[in-house]
Amino acid sequence: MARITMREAISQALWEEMERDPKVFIQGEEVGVWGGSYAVTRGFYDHFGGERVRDTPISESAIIGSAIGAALTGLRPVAELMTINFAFVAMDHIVNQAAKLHYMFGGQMVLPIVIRAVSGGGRQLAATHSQTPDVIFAHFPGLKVVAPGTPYDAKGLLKSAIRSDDPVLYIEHATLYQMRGEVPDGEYLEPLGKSKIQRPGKDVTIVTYSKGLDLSMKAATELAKDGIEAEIVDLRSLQPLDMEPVYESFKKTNRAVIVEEGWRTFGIGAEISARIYEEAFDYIDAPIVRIGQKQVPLPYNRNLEQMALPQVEDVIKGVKEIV
Amino acid sequence: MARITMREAISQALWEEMERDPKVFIQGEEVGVWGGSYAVTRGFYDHFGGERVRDTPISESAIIGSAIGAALTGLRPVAELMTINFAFVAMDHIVNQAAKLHYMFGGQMVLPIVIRAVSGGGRQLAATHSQTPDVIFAHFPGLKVVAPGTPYDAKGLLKSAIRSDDPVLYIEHATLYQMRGEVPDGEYLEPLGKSKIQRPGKDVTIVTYSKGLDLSMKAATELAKDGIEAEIVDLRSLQPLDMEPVYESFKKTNRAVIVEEGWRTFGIGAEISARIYEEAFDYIDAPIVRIGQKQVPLPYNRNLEQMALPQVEDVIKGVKEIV
Amino acid sequence: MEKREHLDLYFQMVTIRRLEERAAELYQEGKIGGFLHLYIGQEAVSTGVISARQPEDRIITAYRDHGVAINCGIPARVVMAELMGKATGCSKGKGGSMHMADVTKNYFGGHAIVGSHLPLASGLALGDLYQHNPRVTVCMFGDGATNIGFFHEAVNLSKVWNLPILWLCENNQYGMGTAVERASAVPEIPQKAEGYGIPNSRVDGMNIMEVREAALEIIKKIREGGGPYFLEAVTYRYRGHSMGDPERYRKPEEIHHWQENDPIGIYRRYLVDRQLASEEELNQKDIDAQTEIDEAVQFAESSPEPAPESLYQDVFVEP
Amino acid sequence: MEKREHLDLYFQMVTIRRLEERAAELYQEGKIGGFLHLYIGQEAVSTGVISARQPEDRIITAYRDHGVAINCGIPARVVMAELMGKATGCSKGKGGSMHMADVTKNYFGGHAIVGSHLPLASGLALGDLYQHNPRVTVCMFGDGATNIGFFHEAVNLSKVWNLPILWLCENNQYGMGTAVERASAVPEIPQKAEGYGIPNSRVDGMNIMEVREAALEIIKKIREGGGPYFLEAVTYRYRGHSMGDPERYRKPEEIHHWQENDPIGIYRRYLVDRQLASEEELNQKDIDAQTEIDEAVQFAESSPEPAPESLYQDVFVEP
Ligand SMILES: Cc1ncc(C[n+]2csc(CCOP(=O)(O)OP(=O)(O)O)c2C)c(N)n1
Ligand SMILES: Cc1ncc(C[n+]2csc(CCOP(=O)(O)OP(=O)(O)O)c2C)c(N)n1
Ligand SMILES: [Mg+2]
Ligand SMILES: [Mg+2]
Repeated sequence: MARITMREAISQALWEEMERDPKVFIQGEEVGVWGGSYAVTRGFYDHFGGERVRDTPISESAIIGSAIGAALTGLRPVAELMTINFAFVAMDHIVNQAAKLHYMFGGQMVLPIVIRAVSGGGRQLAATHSQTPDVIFAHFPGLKVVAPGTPYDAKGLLKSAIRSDDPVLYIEHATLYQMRGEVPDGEYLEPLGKSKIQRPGKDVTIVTYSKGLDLSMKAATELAKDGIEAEIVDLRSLQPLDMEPVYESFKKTNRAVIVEEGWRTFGIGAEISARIYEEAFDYIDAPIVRIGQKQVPLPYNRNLEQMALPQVEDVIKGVKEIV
Repeated sequence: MARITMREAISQALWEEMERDPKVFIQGEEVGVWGGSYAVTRGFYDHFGGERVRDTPISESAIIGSAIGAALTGLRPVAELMTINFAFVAMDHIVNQAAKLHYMFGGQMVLPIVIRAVSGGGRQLAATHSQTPDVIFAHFPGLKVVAPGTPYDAKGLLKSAIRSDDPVLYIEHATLYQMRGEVPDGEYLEPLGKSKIQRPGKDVTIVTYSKGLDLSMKAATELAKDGIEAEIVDLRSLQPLDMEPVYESFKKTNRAVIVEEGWRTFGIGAEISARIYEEAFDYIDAPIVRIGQKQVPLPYNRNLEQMALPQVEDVIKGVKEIV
Repeated sequence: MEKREHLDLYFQMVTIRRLEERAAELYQEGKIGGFLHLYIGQEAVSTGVISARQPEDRIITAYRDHGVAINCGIPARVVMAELMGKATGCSKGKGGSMHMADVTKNYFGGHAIVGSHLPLASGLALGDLYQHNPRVTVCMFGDGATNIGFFHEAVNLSKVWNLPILWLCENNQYGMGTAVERASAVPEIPQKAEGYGIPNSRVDGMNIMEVREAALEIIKKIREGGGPYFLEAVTYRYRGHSMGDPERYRKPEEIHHWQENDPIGIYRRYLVDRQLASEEELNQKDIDAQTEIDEAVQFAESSPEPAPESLYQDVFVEP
Repeated sequence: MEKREHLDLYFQMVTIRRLEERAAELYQEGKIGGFLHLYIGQEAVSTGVISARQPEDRIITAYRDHGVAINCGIPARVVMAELMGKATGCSKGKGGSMHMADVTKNYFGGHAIVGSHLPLASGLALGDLYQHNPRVTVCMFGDGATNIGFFHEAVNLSKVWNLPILWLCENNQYGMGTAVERASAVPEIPQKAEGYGIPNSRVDGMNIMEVREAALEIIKKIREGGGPYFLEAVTYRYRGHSMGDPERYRKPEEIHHWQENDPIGIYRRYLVDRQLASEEELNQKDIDAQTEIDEAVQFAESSPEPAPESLYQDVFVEP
C-alpha cells in the first residue's frame, strides 16, 4: 500500500489501462503536450505518443461525438472534458447520443466510452467555471455517472469504467486532486454502481459522495469528539444508484444528513431524501437534513464563494440539528 | 370568456405582446414562413413581417445566444427552440449565459428573454425527441422556468414572461396544444413563480404541473366517483418554486402524490417530496408517492412508450395506495 | 459495371420509392407513428454513393434514412417492421423511422438531432485510422445541417487529423421550409469546405451514374490516405419535410419541374438508351420491387410487438 | 490624429502592461484568485481597434479581457478592484478577472466559455440592426475559439442577416498549449471567413497603427451597411496561457523573438521617429501609468469586500 494523491491514483488507472489494452486511448484539450490541464496525464504523451494521447481542437461536441464514433469501431476512448462546465457545450452528445444509442438501436450499438470531467467550485473561477451539476447527468437513463471521493475508489472505479461496455461519465473534483489516501500496489477494480460505507457509526447516517465525502469525514471527526458517531455512506456512483447500504444504515441510525456540493434545489439530496422516506418511513426519528450549495451562481469573491458552498461546519450543524 | 385551445392561448399571448411592444420579436427555426412547426405562429410572418418574425438557420446556440445579445441592447426577444430536446444543443447559452450574466456581472446586464420550448413524450418520436427534462433547467439559479398546464395559465404566464426582465424558459407540452379551456377576452397577466390550486379537495394533495396536471385532473374526476376528493396544486413555475400552497394543502390532507411526466429519478417530485417532509413533517399520515416516467430512454413503439409514461391510472393507483 | 449490378441498383431505387409510398399510406392509417421523413426524389444519391463503397466502409446518415437502410442491405421487411415498431425491426421497434441501423452491415444509423452524427462520423473514421483499417466512412447530411456547430467541429477535426471520410451533403434545397440561401451564408455549399481547405466538388444528385462515378473516385482517393473530401449532391425532395408539412415555402410548379428530372426515370432512360437493360427487364424489376414491398408489409404486420419486458432491456450493456 | 490622442493610446498600452504585471504579482501573493489570463504582448490589438470605434459601438471579448476593459474606459482602479474581488469592482467582485464589463461604456465583457460570446455578439449587432442604430459590434476572440461550433453558428448568422459586426480574431499562435495548425484545419484563419463569403484580411497585431488604420476603414464600411467583416490580428502572448502554465509547448527563444517586436516598443519608436512625441513625453506617460496602477492597487486594497447579503442579490431582476 502506498499513500498517493487522487491525481496520482487517476493517472495510474489511466496508465495501467492504456498499457493493458491498446484499444484504450485518450483525447481532449491539452491532454498531450501540456500534460493535462490538471496534470493528470503528465508524461503520457511522451510514453504513449500522439496517436494514443490526442490533443484536440476546442471542440467539445467533436471530442465526445468522435469518441462515441470511435467506440462504435471497437475502441475504448477516454474523452476528457477539461471541466464539467464545458459538458454543456457537448450536452447533446452526452445525454442524447452516448446515453441513448445502445437502447434506441435495440442493443446493437455498444459504446465503451469514458468521459472524464472535472467538477466543483471553491477556486474562485466564478459562475461559469465552478459548477457541480452532477445531478443533471444522473437524470438521464443510459449514462453511468461515477464520482469518487478517495484515491482508492478513484483508481478502482476508473479502471472499471474503462473496462465497462457502457458509457460512463467519470467526475473528478478539482479540489480533491491533492487528497492523499492508501492505494494498493497491485491491480484492483472497484465495481460501478455500488455505494460504500466509508466510516462506520451508529448515531446518524451521512449520505454523500465526491467532495461531500471529504467534508463529511472531517465533520465526523469533529462530531466524534462530542460523542456522536456518524456512519458515512459514499454513493460513489450516482447512476446506477445503490440505495441498499443507505437504507441499511438508516434503519440502524434512524437519522440522515445528505451532503453534496451542488445546488441543493433539485439536487442529489432530494432524490436520496425522497427514497429514504419511501423505503424506510417507519424508521424515521427526525427530519432528514439536506446540505448543499446556496441557490446562486457561484461568485468570484472568495468570501462569497465560501458562503455559498457547503462547509464542514454546515455538516456538523446539520447533524446536531437532528441527533 | 372563450373556450380556446392551448395553442391559441399561446399564440394570442405572443400576438398581443408583439402588438403592444415593438421591442418584442420572435426568432427560431420555421417560426416564419412555415408558421411554426406546431403552428403557434401561423399568420405572424404575414402580419408582423420577417424583421420581427425571424426564421433562423439550424443553429440553436446562435438562436439563444443572439437572443441574449439582442436583449442586452434593450430588446425583448422570444427565442423558440423547436423542441426542448434541442435545448441540449444550446445548453451552454441557456444555463451558463442566460442564467448567469445578470449575477456574474454584478447586476448590470439585464436579459429580458423568453425561450419557448416544446417538451414531452407520447408521440412516438423515440428517445432523442421525446424528453421531458424540465427539472434539469430548474436546477440552475438565475433562470426562471415556467410550464403551464391550462390555456388560461399559458396565456397569462407567457405575457408575464415576456414582460419580465429575467430570462424565462417557457415550456409547452406537445400533447396539450389541443386542450381547450376558458380564457378571458381582455388582457390579463398571471404572476410568475406562483403555484395555483387547480382543484380544491380534502383527502389528498396532488402536486403536479404541465402534462401532469391533465393526468391529475382526469384522475381526480375518477377518484371523486369513489368519494376521494383530491386537491390539485399546479406548480406552474419550477423556478422560482412556490411551495406555500403545497404545504398548506398538505397540512389539510396529510397525504401527497406528486405527478410529473419526466423521469422520476432525480426528477421534480424528489425535491417536492423532500421539501414536504422538511416543512410539514408533523402532518404526514402516509408516505408520499412520486409518479413519473420509467427510467428508460423513451422507445418508438407505441405500447412500450405508453408503458414508460405515467398514465391516469397510475395517478389513481398512487392516490389509492395512501388514502 | 455488369448488367446484373445495374439491374440491382435500379431495383434498389424502385424498392425505396415503393417502400416509402407505402409507408406514407400506412402513416395515414395510423400504423406508422412519430415523424416520417421520405426520401422520395433523392434515391439516386444514396444508391449511387453506397454502390461505390466496399462492404467494410461505414455509412452514417440523418433521420431521412430508409433509403440508406435499403442500400446498405437491410431487407425491406426489416425496415418496414421497424417503421411499424415491431420486434422484428432493425432496432427492435425502439428506434422507428428516424433510427434505422445495422452495425453488422456497417450502417450506423439514422440520427435525428440535426448534425449530431457528424462528430460520430469523425469518430468512426478515427477508429479506422487508429486501427490502420483501410476503411472509409461516408457521412450523409442535409444542406440545413451545414449551419449547426456540430458540422464545423466535425469537419474541422477531420482535416486536422486527416481522417478517411467522405462528407456527403445532400442539398435538397430546403431544411424543412427554409431555402438554402435563407439559412446558409453561402448558397453553394462546397464553398464551406474551402474554409477548411478540404477538396470538394458538386454532383448532380438526380443522376445515379454521376453520383456513383464521383463517389468511386473519391472513396479510392480517401482510402489511399487522401484525407477528407466534401461532395455536394444537388437533389430535391418531392414530398413534404415529414408528414404534415403545410408546404407554404414552395410552389407545386417547382416540384413538378424537378419531377421531370426524376432519378429513377433518368436511370431507366440511361439503361435503355445504352441497351444495358430492356424495358421488359426493368418492368420486371418494378414488379419485383412491388412484390418485395407487399411482402414486407405483410411481414411487418404479422410480426409481434416488442415484449413488454423489452422496455427495460438494453438501457445498459451491464445493468 | 492629434498628439494628445497618440499620447493617450500610448498611455493605455502602458497602463495595461503595468496593470497586468502588477496583477501577476498580486496573484502570487494570493490577493487575486481564480484564473488570470494576461494580455501582455497583445496590447496593440485591443488598443488599436477600440480606438477606432465610436463610443456607441459595442465591444465584447473573451476572458483575456483586462486590456479591453482599460481601452473601453473602465478606470484601472475599478479593474484592479474586480481582480481582487472587491465591491468596487466593475462586476461588484462577482465576476473576477474573466468577467469584466461596463455596459454603460458599451463593453459587454469578458466571457470565459470559449466562443460562447460570439453568438451574443451576433445578437448585439442584431439588436442594432433591428432598431436601426448605426452602431457596429466588435467581437474579439482567439485563434483557438475558431474551432468551436459557436464560432460557426455566429459567423454564419452574421452573414445571412448581414449584421453590422467586426469579427476580430486575435491569433496569438496558441490556444492554451495547442499551436494553431494543430487545432485548425487551416493555419491561416482568414481562410475560414472565405467559407462564409465574408470579406476578410490580416493585420500585424503588434503594430497599433496598422491595427487602428484597418479597423477605422472596416468599421466605416460596416456602419455603412457592408455587413460582417473578418479581421485577423497576428499577435503573441508573452506570458503563459494563465498563471501556472507549464509552457511545455514552446521554447523561450520563440518568446524572445516576438518580444523584439514588442507592441509598446514599436509604437514608441513610431511616435519618436515621426516626432509625434518626445522621449520625455513618453517617459512621463510611463510614470503616469505607473502612478495610475499604484493608486489602483491602493484603491482596490482599501476597498470593501462585497457585503455578505450581496451573495443573494442580482440572481434575478425580479425575485
Ligand atoms: C438540432 C436540431 N434542430 C432542429 C431539428 C428539427 N429539424 C429536423 S430536420 C430539420 C431540417 C434539416 O434540414 P436538412 O439538413 O437540409 O435535411 P433534410 O431534411 O432536407 O434532408 C430540422 C430543423 C432537429 N432535429 N435537430
Ligand atoms: C468551451 C470551452 N472549452 C475549453 C475551455 C478552456 N480554455 C480556456 S481558454 C482556452 C484556449 C483558448 O484559446 P484562444 O481562443 O486561442 O484564446 P487565447 O487564450 O489564446 O487568448 C481553453 C481551451 C473553455 N474555457 N471553454
Ligand atoms: Mg435539406
Ligand atoms: Mg490563442
